[in-house]
Amino acid sequence: MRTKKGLLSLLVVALLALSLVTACPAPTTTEEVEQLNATIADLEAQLAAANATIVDLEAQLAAAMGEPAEEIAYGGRLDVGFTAGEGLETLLCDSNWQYTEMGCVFWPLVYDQLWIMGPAPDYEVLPMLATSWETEDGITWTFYLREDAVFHDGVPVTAEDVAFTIENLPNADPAWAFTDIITEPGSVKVIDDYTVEFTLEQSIGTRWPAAYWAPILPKHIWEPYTDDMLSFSNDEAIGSGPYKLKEFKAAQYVWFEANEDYWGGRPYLDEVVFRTYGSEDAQYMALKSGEADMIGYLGCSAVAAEDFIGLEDMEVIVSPGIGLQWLSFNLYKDTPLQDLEVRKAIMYGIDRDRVIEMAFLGYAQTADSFIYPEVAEHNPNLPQYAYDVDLANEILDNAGYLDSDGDGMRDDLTFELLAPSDWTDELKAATLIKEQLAEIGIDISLTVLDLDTYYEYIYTPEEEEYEIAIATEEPGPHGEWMWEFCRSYEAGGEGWNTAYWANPDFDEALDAMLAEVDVEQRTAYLYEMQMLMAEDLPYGVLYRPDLINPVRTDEFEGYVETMGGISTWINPWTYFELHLK
Amino acid sequence: MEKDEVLRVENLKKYFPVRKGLLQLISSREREYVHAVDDVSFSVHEGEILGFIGESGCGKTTLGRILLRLIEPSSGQICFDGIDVTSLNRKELKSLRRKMQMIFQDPHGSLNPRRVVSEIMRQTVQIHRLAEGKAEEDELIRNALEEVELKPAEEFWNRYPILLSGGQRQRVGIGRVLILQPKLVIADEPISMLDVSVRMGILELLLRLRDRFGISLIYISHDLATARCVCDRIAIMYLGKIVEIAPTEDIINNPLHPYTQALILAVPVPDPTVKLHDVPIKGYVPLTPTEVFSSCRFHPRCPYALEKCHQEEPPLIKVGHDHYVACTRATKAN
Amino acid sequence: MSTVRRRLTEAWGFFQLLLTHRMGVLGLSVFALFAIIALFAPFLHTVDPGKSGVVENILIPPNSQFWLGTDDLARDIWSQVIYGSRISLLIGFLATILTIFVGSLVGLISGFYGGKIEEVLMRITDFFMMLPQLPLMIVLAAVLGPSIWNIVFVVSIVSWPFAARIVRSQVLSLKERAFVEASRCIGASDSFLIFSEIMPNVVPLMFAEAVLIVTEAVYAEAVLSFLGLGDPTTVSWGMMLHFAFESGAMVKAPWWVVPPIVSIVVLILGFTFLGTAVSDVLKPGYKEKRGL
Amino acid sequence: MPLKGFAGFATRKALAAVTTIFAIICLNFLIFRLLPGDPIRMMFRDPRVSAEQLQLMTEKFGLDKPLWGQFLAYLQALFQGDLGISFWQKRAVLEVIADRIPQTLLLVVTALTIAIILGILLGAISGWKSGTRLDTFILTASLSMYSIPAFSLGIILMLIFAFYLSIFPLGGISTPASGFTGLGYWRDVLWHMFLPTISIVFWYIGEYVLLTRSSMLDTLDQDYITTARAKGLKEFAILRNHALRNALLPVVTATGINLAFAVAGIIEVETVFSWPGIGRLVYDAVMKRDYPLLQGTFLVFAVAVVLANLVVDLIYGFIDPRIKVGKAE
Amino acid sequence: MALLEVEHLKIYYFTRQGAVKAVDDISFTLDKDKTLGLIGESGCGKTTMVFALMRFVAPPGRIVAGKIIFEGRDILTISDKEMRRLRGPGIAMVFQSAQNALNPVMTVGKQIVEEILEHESVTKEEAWERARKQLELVGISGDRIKSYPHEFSGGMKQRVMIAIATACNPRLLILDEPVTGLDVIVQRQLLTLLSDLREELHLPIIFITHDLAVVAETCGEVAVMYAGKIVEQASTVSLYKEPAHPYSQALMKSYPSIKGKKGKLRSIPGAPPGLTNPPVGCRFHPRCPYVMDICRQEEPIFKQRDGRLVACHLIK
Repeated sequence: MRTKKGLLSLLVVALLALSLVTACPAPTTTEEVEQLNATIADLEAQLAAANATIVDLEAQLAAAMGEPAEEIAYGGRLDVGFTAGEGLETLLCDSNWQYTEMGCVFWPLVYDQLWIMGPAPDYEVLPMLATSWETEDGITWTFYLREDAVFHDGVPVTAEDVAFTIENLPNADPAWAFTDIITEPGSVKVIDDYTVEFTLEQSIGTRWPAAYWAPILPKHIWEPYTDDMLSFSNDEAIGSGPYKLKEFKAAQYVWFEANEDYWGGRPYLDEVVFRTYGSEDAQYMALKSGEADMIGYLGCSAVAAEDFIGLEDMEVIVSPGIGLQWLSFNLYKDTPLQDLEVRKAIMYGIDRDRVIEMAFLGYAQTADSFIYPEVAEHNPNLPQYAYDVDLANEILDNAGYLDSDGDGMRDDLTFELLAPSDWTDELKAATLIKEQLAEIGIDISLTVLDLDTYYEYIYTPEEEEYEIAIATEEPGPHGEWMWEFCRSYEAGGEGWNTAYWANPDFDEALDAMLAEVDVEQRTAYLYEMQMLMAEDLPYGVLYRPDLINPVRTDEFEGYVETMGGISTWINPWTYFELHLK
Repeated sequence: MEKDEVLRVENLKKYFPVRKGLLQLISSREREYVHAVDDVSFSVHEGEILGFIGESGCGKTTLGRILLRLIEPSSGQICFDGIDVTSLNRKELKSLRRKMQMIFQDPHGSLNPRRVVSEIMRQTVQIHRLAEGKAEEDELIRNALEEVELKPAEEFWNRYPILLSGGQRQRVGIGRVLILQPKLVIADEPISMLDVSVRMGILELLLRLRDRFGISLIYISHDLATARCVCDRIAIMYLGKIVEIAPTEDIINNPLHPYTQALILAVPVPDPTVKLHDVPIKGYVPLTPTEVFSSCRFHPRCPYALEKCHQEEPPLIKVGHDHYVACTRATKAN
Repeated sequence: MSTVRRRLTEAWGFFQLLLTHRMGVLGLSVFALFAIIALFAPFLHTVDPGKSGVVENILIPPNSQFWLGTDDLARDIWSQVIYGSRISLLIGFLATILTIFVGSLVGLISGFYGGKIEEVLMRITDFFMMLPQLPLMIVLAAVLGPSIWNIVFVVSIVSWPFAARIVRSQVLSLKERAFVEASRCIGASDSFLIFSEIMPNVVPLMFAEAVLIVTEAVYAEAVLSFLGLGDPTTVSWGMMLHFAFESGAMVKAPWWVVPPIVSIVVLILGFTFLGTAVSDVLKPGYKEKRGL
Repeated sequence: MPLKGFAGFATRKALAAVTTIFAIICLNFLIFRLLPGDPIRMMFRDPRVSAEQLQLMTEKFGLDKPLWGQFLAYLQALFQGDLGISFWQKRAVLEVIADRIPQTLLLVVTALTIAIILGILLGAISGWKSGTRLDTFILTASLSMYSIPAFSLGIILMLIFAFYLSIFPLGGISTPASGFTGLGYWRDVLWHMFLPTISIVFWYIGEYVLLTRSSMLDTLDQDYITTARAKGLKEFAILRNHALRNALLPVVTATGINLAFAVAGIIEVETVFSWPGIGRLVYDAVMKRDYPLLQGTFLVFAVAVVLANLVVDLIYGFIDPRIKVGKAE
Repeated sequence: MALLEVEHLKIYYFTRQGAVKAVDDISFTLDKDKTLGLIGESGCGKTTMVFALMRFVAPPGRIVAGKIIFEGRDILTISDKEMRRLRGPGIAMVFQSAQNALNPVMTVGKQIVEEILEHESVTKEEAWERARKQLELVGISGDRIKSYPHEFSGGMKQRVMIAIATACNPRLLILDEPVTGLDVIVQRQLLTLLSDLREELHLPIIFITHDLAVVAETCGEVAVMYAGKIVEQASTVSLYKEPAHPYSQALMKSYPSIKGKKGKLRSIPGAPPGLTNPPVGCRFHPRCPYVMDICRQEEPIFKQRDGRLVACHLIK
């Protein structure tokens, strides 16, 4: 917790002190003078402290909002390409905001959050609509709001809006139901116009405050739709964010303009346009021709990357990915997969470097945990399962899985590898894995399903509809939820635990970690959890594909890079920082 | 049934419902029917050739098909060789069809174009299990072919119908019937689609078969001139009804019904010296006789129509030896 | 002369007749070409089309080793095109068999029996005929999941009504032909009439229809795969296009896109030519007009 | 009184259309009940969604009722114009579709009009001049067009004209965020329409050429053409008044049936060119596995085809005097 | 001068199996105000023959040799345009199948009018008036001028066809089996109409039929065709009274009559020959009861006897 008081109270104190200094009549006695001097010193100290805070906060805000520095020019229009499948269809506050590529980039431009996750490398917690917040137990949270924030229609942002949003947005669409903002009914309290307090169902012990990634909606507009937030078409998308919606054409484009009245100062760019293209190719052509300046969210494919390298006025930004891919082993189904040795052999038998080379042309990194290596909580001592055919064979031989009929495949080690038909990269990887595992005598048959059936199968391991599945998620730096994949059914896991893994030690560590406030202790728990998972291998984490962002540099500079590239759900910063050359 | 009667038909009726749309079914209560065959009675004697003559749409073809139950009658009795044809089940029908057979009008159509002559004939043999073993079958087929003067049989054995002339095809058609040794054959316009020069050959063949095997024939035609050549008796049909029935020469020389008279007048004569007579009757045969008749169905075209003709439908009455007419103006004979 | 031999002679005659039609010759050549390719795929300088290559070979243009270049997993496009013809022909023929079977049965029965049976069957046929085909295929493929068997099923579902219609109208006119009545008159059973008397006369027409259904099936496989409803584990032309379209390497690697498109087009065109030729040849008076 | 003539014909056709639509509705309902898995689970793929929320949604979508009850509810909803709620867009399916209809109509009506007119014209010429080089050329060209799947055609055109030559845009219906209004906007739309329209036209034209040509050939064999010749009429008069008028009758009939088939081209072309119409919506619905939307688009397409067929039938009934006066159909 | 002279006309259909000699060296003449009946069985080439008169022979058929001189001009050599102008006012024709010979989507009136407008410079109103008169001429009420063909019965349609054919007052009318397939009474009515028309319009007519009786009733002269050739041409009366060619004789004998005594039937054995490889010599010789050696080798030429032309070796 950074400050206990609101920025506002600090400012008030500082101003009061200044006025006292300037407005006071001349001192008459030494005593008085001394007294006054003492007071002044005291006040000056306070002022200095306040100023420091202000400077600090301003610097943060400047960093956050792109506070105009004098040499930076305003203007320009940024055209961002998306493929049509990623396009935003409506402005309803539904899961499309959260889950579609364009949607989760769209709303952070239009709506403010209470606080925002800063850019790489620290992914700091930065104040946004809230200048400060406090909590004692991780359950009750008090947020102090800034007073100069105004919605695009001129109505000030108040605690009422925040309370309204926190109370109602999770009901709008179940997709918004984050564990960190599930509140007890009636537990959201408006203390005053700029203070709001809410009580969560569960404590949050992370270094991340509550209510991450929730767009604050204007109550005066949304209130009539409280019963069903999805019934509001939200055509004008009134928020308090740095950009205003200028025009929205479903499945075609979203057109933003700079919010001149933004509390943090207007963004550098005049306009941002998210535009959709019918295919990847069309998108690349648009980028080459200058019709688009960058590609939103997914960047370009590895095979296309080299086309952009060395082009005039173009730069290819390669960032570590935000997505992880792993194998999920169904431990419920009675197969040799229940044997740890087999899982280990599989991991040793997969040449991840080759998969990375082949399927991603080298644009990926091996991974060993649900936590990224650059994040502090990552355990650096996990077993690595480096590609070793001999070892894999040895393990299997020792475990008694032999090839009795001499067909090159070991008896009983025939598995179905599940992949959804829409995931091209994963399919490529699966193809390669199948080839590689054949080398160690494991016969993999690739089963391709449509996405729904795939999810249906992997999320119900006890139905025994799958054996191995290739899976992927984007945990993000704020990725506690990822561990739900490991929580045993006995401990209320269900659903997420696609491996049907049950490890009481793990469950214990997980619960302890979630409740822990102390950063070091938390990390210790996380180290333990990672080790448990890596040793028991319910999931074999494979690799993490890079994000390749070809961008145009003829007009703009200042692309902000985080894990997952220059424009993702954790990274709206490019839109805040980018400016004319 | 009289002793030498092969077939006796009584009050035979066939009404075809008029197809209508859903809405019309809802909106009109009464269904309309085409009275294709309307209360027809007659009998055929052993070895007799009975002609049914009438214009297209008079019901003569329907009548022929009803007799064989190719079309189900609406009502009436058909008594053939002592059995009631109308009540036969599927299996019994098969044995009926062994004794009663049909010769078709269109020699091009009545033979399956995808089968050769011997196959077509063999079908009959096999369906009725007339022979045991292929040799016996072949023998039967050969005999039948030669009987219909397709000699030598081998020459025709493997020919597709398309390679036969019209007359030869019709002979195959007859041969196929002959193999069954039927008692009654219905010949439906057997020569109307043949060349003039071969027509008589077919008629000769029919006559010979009658003479040789005692087969009775029902000869259906629109042509009185050819009917005259083969028929013992002729029935004239008009709109589903027999209007006159009598021995052939009686019909030709002493037609009593105005329609019969008109028909005879209308037949062209191959003699340029004969002066043309225009037929006295007017109008056309209505295309679909759907109304229920409560008058003589010929009266709208009849040059002699009386008041009475409008009011009641005349019954078929006996006017002479074996001569029956359905006309108000005819006088009953004893 | 046995029946079989006679049928063969007939078929030979028909084949020769087709050879008098320019489109027939073209169509037959295309068919022969693809049939040979599909049959002898392993001997045509191919490697396992599903097997990945080495990194250096990713998306390389046509050369002496990879005649049509490689795709994004360094797989040989030539081999994929060659093996893809197997899938296309397989789907084509299976769908055709299923379609013709169902369509003919419905057509024969409804045409032969008429009345209520016909009414009901034809209503169903009309109904299926009026269903928008691609959306129906999409819906069914989405519901049934990605698999070539489902494509076969889906193509048959939308194609059989056309076969049924054609067969029925043919049966209706055949039924009027006296030989059917003559046969019935002799005492033939219904099944005998349908299958031994009428059906042989419908066969040539079914053949014409069948040829066109092959094109439908090839087309359907291509479109459904392109739309992402195909089976990615199968090497087919449609899947090749799908992957190329999805990968964004289409412009960069035209050798990945052009061969499957050309194959699809040539195969469909060939069969369309063949179909046109067959129906031309079957038209009454063809021989006369051509002076044959 | 039974209706006679055209009115009766029209009523019959309309009734048949209504029956067909009802059958489509039933089919539509049933197909989607064949789906594996729980539709609600599919809608909220996120396993974090709680069981209570799922239950709530199940009730909201009426999936807790027995099949028969669901069907009745479905019918009832349909009558109120409610096609359900899109899993993906969370909006009424009807609304989602309605948003896309104008764009599709714009594209399809334009393309089909051009294709039909050109197709009939070329087909008529081809049939009339049958056996000549012109005929061979038209026939071969149209068979070739007809054989290229619409999406391939689209891709090819796009590669050539948008990628390599950059004459036409890379897709979409208008330049994004152009701010064009009025005439400028429509010019922009026309420019964007060009390639998709051409793709559809190319694809359909073959169909109509073939249809018209074969119908023309059949017609030219008819005795009344000989009669017309025997009357000493000019060839063009025979072509126009006798051959074409009769040849068009089967073409009109086929047009109706073809529409069911025509939908395919729309989906493919809209997908390739990212045209924001119903075809593209179908693709997206497939990609997103948005079953209510897929169901809705299917229904809309099917009903559109049935209605178009009805219109075609009525036009047919109107131009064919044999039906107009109530004789044999 | 003869109205129509056909000289050594040969029309062959060229097929892979060889040329089908549908019309093989036929000559005949027709004078003004005469009716010629052309009798022959199916496939004897009579329809090909008349199609040639309209210059309707289409590939693979070809007029190999001969002339067709109509009003002094060989219509095989005139331009297409002239030929077109000749059809209708010059030579008109009624086809066999009235069922399909009328355009189903055009009113019968229009079908008459368009012909009149094509050939004569009259106003539309006049043309419609003429059309109405034409219909009445053939015994159809003028009110039905706006009716469509399907609203007429077969006989009526044939009447309409006659109305169309006579609309431009043709100088020669060709009737190709105009009454075949019609019911006897309708047939009779049509024949009556035709003979009335003939008397009224003084139309030269070529009447093609397979029906001996119909020719007997309508034509002044008859030509008998057999296998692509005319075997006998004579006045109707003389031919019927005493047919000279064995084929004519056999034909007469095989035709049953309703008048007079019921005679014995006599059929001609065998079937008409195919035209690809017709019998060498006299084409009738395989069926001829009087066949001689010469008949099998030499083709008989036309010989005149008692004002008739006969092609038979029996005729000396």
